[in-house]
Amino acid sequence: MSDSIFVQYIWLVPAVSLLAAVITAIAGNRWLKQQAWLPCMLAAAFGAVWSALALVVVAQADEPVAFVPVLEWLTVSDLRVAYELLVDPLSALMLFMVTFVGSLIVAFASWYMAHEEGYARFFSEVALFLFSMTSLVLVANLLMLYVFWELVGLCSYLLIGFYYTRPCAAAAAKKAFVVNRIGDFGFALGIFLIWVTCGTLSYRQVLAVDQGLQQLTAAGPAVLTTVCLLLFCGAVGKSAQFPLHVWLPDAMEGPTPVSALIHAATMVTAGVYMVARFTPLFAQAAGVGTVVLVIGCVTAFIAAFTALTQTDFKRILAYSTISQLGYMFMALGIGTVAGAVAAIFHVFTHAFFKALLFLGSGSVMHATGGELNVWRMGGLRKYLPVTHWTFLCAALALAGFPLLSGFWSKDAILATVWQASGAATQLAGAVGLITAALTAFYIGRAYFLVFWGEPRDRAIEEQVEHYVRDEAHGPPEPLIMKAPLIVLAVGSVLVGAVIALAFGGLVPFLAGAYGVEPLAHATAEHDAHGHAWGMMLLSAVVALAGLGLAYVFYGQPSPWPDRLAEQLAPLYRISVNKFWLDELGLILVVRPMLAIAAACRVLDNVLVDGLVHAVAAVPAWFARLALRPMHNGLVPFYALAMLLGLAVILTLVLFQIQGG
Amino acid sequence: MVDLFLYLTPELLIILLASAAYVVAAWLGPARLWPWWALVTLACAAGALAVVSGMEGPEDTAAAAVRAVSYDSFAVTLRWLALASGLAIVAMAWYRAELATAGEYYASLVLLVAGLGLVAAANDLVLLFASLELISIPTYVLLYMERRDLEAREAAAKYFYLSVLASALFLFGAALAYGVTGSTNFRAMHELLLDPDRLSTSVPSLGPMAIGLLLAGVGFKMAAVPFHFYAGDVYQGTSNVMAAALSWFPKAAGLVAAVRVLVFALPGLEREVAWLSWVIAVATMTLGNTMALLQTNVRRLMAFSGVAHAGYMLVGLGAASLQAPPGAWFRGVDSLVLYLVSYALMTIGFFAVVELFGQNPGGRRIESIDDFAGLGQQAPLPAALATVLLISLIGLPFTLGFWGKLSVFYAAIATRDARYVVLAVIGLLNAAIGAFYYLRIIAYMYLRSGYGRVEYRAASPTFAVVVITAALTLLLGIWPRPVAQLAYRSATAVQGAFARQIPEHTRRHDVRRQVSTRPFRPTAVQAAVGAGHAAEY
Amino acid sequence: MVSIALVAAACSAAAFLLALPRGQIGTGRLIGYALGGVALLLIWLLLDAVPGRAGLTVITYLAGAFAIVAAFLMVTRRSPVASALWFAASVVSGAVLMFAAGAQFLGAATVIVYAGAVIVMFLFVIMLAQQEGWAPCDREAHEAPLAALTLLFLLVALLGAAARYRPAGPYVPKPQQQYVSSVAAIEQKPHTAGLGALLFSEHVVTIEVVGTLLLVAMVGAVVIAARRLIVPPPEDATNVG
Amino acid sequence: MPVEFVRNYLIISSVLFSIGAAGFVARRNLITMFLSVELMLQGVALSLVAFGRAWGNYHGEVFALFVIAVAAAEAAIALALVLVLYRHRHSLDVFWWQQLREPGTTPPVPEPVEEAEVSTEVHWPKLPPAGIEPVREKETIDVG
Repeated sequence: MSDSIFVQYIWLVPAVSLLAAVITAIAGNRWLKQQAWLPCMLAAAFGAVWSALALVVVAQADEPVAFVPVLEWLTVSDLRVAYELLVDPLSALMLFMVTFVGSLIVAFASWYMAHEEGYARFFSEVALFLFSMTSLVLVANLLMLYVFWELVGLCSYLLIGFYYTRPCAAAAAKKAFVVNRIGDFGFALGIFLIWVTCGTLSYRQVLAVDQGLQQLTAAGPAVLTTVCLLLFCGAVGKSAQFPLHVWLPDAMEGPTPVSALIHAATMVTAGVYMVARFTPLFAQAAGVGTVVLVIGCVTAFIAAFTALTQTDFKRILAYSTISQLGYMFMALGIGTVAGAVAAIFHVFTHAFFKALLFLGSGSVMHATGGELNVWRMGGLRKYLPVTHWTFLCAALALAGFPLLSGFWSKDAILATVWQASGAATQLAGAVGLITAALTAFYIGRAYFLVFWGEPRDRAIEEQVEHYVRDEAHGPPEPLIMKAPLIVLAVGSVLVGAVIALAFGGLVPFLAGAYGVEPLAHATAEHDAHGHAWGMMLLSAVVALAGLGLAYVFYGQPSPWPDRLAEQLAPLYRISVNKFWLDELGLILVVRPMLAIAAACRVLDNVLVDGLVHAVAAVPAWFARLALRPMHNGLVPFYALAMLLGLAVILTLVLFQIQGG
Repeated sequence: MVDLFLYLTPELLIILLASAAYVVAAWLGPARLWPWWALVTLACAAGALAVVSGMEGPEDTAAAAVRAVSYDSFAVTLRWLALASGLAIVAMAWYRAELATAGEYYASLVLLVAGLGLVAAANDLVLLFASLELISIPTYVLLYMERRDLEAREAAAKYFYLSVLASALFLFGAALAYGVTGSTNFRAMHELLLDPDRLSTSVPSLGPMAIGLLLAGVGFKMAAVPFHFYAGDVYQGTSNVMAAALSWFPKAAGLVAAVRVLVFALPGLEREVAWLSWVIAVATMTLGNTMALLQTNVRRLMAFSGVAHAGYMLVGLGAASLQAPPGAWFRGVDSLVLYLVSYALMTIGFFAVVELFGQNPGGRRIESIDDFAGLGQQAPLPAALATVLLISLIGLPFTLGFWGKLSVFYAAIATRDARYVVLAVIGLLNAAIGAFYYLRIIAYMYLRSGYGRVEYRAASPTFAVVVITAALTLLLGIWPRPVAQLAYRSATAVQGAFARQIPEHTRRHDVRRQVSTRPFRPTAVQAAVGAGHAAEY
Repeated sequence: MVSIALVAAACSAAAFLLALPRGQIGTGRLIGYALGGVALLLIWLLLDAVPGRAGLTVITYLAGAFAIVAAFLMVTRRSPVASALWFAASVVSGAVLMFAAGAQFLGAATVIVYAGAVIVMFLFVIMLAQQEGWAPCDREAHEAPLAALTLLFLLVALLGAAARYRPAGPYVPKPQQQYVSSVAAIEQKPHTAGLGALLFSEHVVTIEVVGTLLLVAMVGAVVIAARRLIVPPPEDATNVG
Repeated sequence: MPVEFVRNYLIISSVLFSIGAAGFVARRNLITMFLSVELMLQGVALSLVAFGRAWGNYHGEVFALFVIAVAAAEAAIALALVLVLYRHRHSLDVFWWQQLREPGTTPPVPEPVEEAEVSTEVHWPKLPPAGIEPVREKETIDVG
C-alpha cells in the first residue's frame, strides 16, 4: 500500500495546514480580511478528502502499516530526529476524524466569528492547530510526538486566550497551560525513560515485540510500569482526566468553535490516541491498567455528577466531554486491543456529536446575545429549528439513545469492560452504567431547558426575537452554518450504526495497527462481544430512563405532558405530583448532588489549583526565605560565599580521594 | 610564525584599530563617527575571518601542536559567534556617541569581541588567561563609563573586586594544572597526561585542586553558584547594553575556556569535573530559577535567568567531560555549541527589546517588569518579537532554545550515568519553574493595560537586532539542522587528535522517496542495528 | 604529614581569627600572634631539606617564613599604610625565593613592579585618601569567624594536597613524540636567553594581548579617574544610561 | 630540582594564597582588599616558578611574568576606581557600597556612620517657584 500516492504524500495534509496558517498570518489582516477563513477551510477540506482516500487505501491493504520518511529534521551527532510519518489504521482514522470534523467546524466558524476582532488571527491559529494535530497523529517517534504534543498545547493556550482582554480568558489560558505542563512533565520523563532503556524513540522499535518491549521488560517490571504511568500522566493532563481535568471547563472561555474543535472533538483525545497507540506497552505493564481504569471511572462519574448542577450551557458540555473521555480511558484500562478499539470507536463517534453539541450551543449563544445560563433560556426550538433538530440528534447520540452512534460506541466500551475479568472491571462496568444514566439525564436537562417550554427571561426572549427578525445580521441560520450542523447530525445518527453493522465493528480494521498476533486475539474477543445483547438492552434502558427522568423534571411546560395528563388523570396525579416529586428529588438527588458537586469544587480549588500554584510558590518561598538574604549587596560577603564554597568543595575533593 | 599572525588577523586587527582609537579619542572626544568606526572595525575583522577561517595549521604537526592557537572549526565557529554578537552589541549601543568618552567606549566594546575570539582560538593556558583578561579589563572600564550615577559606580566596583578575586582563583588552578602536566599548551598537556610513562602521583593530589580552582574561575565568568553573587547587583546597576554584553561575552568565554581546559587539556580527571559540575549545575539551575521568580527589576531578573542558563550549560559541560575515554565525549561539546548559539540569540535579543524602549527620552523606559504592561497593544511588533524570544528562553518547541535545552539534556542522558540522568530530570523540573517568570512577562505584555507613552524607533539598529535575533530564533528553531551540523562539526574538531569518522547518517541524503512498509517486526539485522550504535529517533 | 598540615591549618585559622582587628586592642591579639608562631613552626615541620642544597634549604626556611609572617601581618594590621609595607616585605621575600630557585629575572621583575611601582602608587592613594589615620573600617573586620573558617578550609585543602605531592621529575621526551619543543628542558640555555626564546616564540601572541591589556588599563584608569566635564546630552538625543 | 624543593615552594605559596583569600574576605578597606588579591597572585607566581624548575622548562616563569603584568594592569584600574569611590563617600570602607542588593533584604551590616562632615558635592534640590515640584538638578558635572 505504500506505493499509493495517498500514503506516500500523506505529509501534504499537515503541510497544507501549515501553509494556510502562514498565509493567513501574513496576509490575513491586510488583504484577506473577511475572507481570512478561506485558506484554513481549503486546507481542512483538502485534508479531509486526502485522508479519506488514505483511509480507503489503508482499509484495502493487506499490510496496513507504512512508515513514510519525510525529512530529516535535526541531526546532532547520533541524535536523529526525523519527521517520519506512520500511516496505519489507527492514525488514518484519527487523521480523517480531525480533518473532517475540523473542516466542518471551520465552515461554521467562518459565520460564527464574523465581525469579531482578530478574525484572521483566529483562523491562523486554527490552521496551526490543524497542522499540529494532524502531525501529532501521524508522527512515528516519541520525540516528535512530544514536540507536537506541546504545540497543540500552545495552540490551545493561544485560542483559549483569544479574547485576551478578558481577564478570565487570560486566567483560563494560563491555567490550561500550567496544568498541562504538569502532565507534560511526567510525559517527558516517560519518554526519557524509554530512551534510556531502549536507546530509541522510534515507534517501530519501541513497540516491536523483540526490541523495545523486550528491553523494557528485561529492565525489570518496575521500569515498564513506571514508563507507562509517566506516559499516562501526560494523557491525564492533555485529556483532562482526574485530577488534572480542572483546566477544561475553564477553557470554555475560548470562542465556541474552538471549544468544539479543540476541547471536545480533537485535541483532548490526543491522550486517548497516545495510550491506544502504546497499548502493547500498557498491556504488559502490571497494575497500570487498573490505574487507568480507576482514573477513567472516577473521572467519568465525577464529571457527570458535576454536570448535573451546572447552569452554564458550555460548562455542562465541557463536563460531559470530561466524562466521555473518562469512558474512553475506562476502555483503555482493560489493556487489550479490544479495549483500545472500543476507546477509539468512542473517540470517533464522540467527535461528531460533541462537535455538534458545541456548534449548537454557539448558535444559541449568537441568538441570545452571548447568554450562557440555561435557566434564562427556553423555547428556542421555534426560533432556531435547524439548531434544535441537530442538537437533539447530538444529545440523543450522547445519551446513548438506541441505534444512534453514541449508543454503539458506549455499548462497545461497556461490553468490553463488563466482559473483562476481575472485580475492578465489574465495578467499573456498574459505574459506567450509572454514569450513562446521569449522562442521559443531564444532557436531557440541558436540552429541555434550552429548547423546550417558554422563555424564562423576558430580556433574552426579546433578544432572540430581535435576532430572528433583524435582517441586518443576515438570516439567523444561513447555509454556511446550517450545512455543518446537518452533516454532523447525519454523522451523529448514522456513523455508529454504519460502522457497527455494515463493517462489523472497528476491531478487524484497527487491529491491523497492532500486528497479526493481537489481531487473532482481538477477533476472538470481538466474537464474544458480538453476543453482548444483554448489555445493549441494559444500556438502552438506562439511557431511556435518564432521558425520561429529565423530561419529567424539566420538560413539563410543553404541551405534550399536559395532553397526556388530561387523558390519564390518575397517572397524572401520581407521576406529576410535582410537590413531593420535587421534595423527593431534593432529598434524594439534589442535596447529595450538591454536596458531591461542592466536594468536587473543593477538590478542584484546593488540591489541584494548590498543586499548580505550588509549582511556583514553593521555590519562590524557598528563595525568599533562604536564598534572598544571601544576596545582601556586600562585596566581602559575596567573596566569603565564593571562597567558602570553593574551599568546601576543595576539601571534599581532597577527602574523597583520600577515602578512595 | 607568519601563519600564526595571519590566522589571528581578525583579532589582531581589532586590537590594532582599538589601540589607535584609544590614542585618537584623547583628542577627538564625542563624535558620531565612533559607532561607525566600531562597525567598520568589526566588518574588517569579519572579512579577515572569512579569509582565514578555512586556514589549516602548519604542515609540520610538531610545530602545529605547540602553537598557542588551535586551527579547528570549534574556534572558527565561536569566533564567528563572537563577531556576530559584537555587531549586535554595537548596534544596541549605537546612540552612545554622545558620551564624553565615546572613543574609549567603542574601542573597549570591540575589544570584548577580540577577547572572546582569542579565548576560542587559544591553545595555551597563558594565552587563554590573557584573553580572558582582555574581556575582563575592558568590561571594568565599560561598566564605569555606561552610567554615571552611584549605582553604576557600585556595580563597577563590585564586578571589579570579585572578578579580580576570581582571576586569582583561576590562576592558581592554572598553575596547579601546569604543575601536574609540565606544559601550558593544551595539546601537550593532553598528550603528556595520557602518556603512561609519565603517570605520577602529582596528578591525584594536585589535579583535583586544579580542577576545583579552574572551575571556580570559569564559574565566576559564567555566573555559576556560588560565584554568581555579583550578577544580580551588577546587571541592575548598569545599562541594558552592558547587561547584554555581560550576559554573553564572559559567560561564553568561561564556557569555552572550560571546554578547552577541563574537558580537553586534562584527561584522566573527568571524575572530578563530572561530579563538581553536577553539584554546581544543580545549585546553579535551582538558585537561578528560584531567585528569578522573585525579581521585579528586569535586568536583575535576566541576571538570574542567566544564572539558570549557566546551570544548563554546566549540565552539558559535565556530560562532555564524562564521555571520555577519548572519542566518545564530543556529544557534550556538541550540545554546548548549540546551546551557546541559542543563548546568544535569545539573551541579546531580549536585552535589545528592553533597550529599544529606553532610547527615546519621551517614552516609557523598561526598568521593572511592570513596565511591560500593555506592550502587546501599544507596540505589537516588538511585543511579538519579545514573545518569540521569551518562548525560546522557556525552551518551548519550534524555537532554538528548545533545541539547545534538548541537546544539553540529551547529552546528560547519553552519558548513561545515573547521576546525570537524574541531573537531566532536575534540569527539566527547573525548566518548568523557569517558564513561570518568562510567562509572567508575556502575560504583562498582553493581559495588562499599559500606562504612559511607548516610543521606539523602528529604523534604529537596535530594532534590527531585535528583528534579526527573533527571526533567527524562530527560523533555526523550525529548521535547526544547519546549526546542529555546525555544532557537530565544531565539537568533532575539539577532540583534535581523536577525530572520529563522521557517522554516515549525518551526511545529507534524500530519504524522501524511501518508503518503508515495515510494521513493528524488524528483522534480526535491523534489531541488531537498533540495539547498536545507530539508534534512530 | 597530612595530619601536621591539618593542625597547622587549624592553628593558622585560630591565629587569624584572634589577630584580626576588633574594635580595641586586647590580649586576644597577642594570643593570636603567639598561635601564629605555633602555626609557623608547624609549617616549618612540613618543609623538607632539599638534599644536597643546604643554601637553598636555609633560604627557603628563612625567606619562606618571612614571606608568610609578612603576609599574615599585612592582613591583620589595622593601618593600611602598615599593610602596604608588610605587603612589600612579603613580595620582597617572595622575590628572594625566586632568586634562590634560579629565576633571577622574575625575582627582579617582581621587586621592580610590585615593591617599586605598585606599592608606591598604593601608598600614594592611601596618603591621598586617608590622611586622618585609621578609619573605622580598619578597626573592625568583617565576619571574622567565617573568614577564619574559609582560611581553615583552604589551608586544609591546599596544604593537604601539597603535602602529598610527588612529582615525576624532569621529563625526558621520546623522539617520536610531537610535543618535544613544548616540554623540553632548556636548562642548557642561559636563563634570560631561554626565557626570551620561549617568550618570543610560543607566547608571542600573548605578549601582544598583554600589551593591549596594559594600554586598556592605562586608558581606563585615565577615563575613570579624570574629573572630566560631561557634555550633557541634547534633549532630543537618546539617553546614555 | 628535587621533590622536596617543589613541595616546600608549593606549601609556602599555598599559605600565601590562602592568607590573601582570607584577608580579602575579612578586611573592609578597599585598598587592603586589593592588596590581598595581589598577595594571592604572589603565591601563584611563586608556585609557577617552582613548577617551572621542577619540569625544567620556562613555561612557568613566562606564565608568572604575564601574571605580574596583568596584575599591574589591574592595579592601575583598581587605583583609579578606589580614588573615584573615595571621592563619592569620603571613605575607603567597602560597606558604603551595598545599595544594590536583593530588594527587601536588610543588610547584615548597617552602612557605616559617616564621621567626616557631609560631602559638599551633594546636589541639593534647587528651590523652585511655589507650586512646582522640586527637581533635582541634572548632574552635569561628574563628581567622580
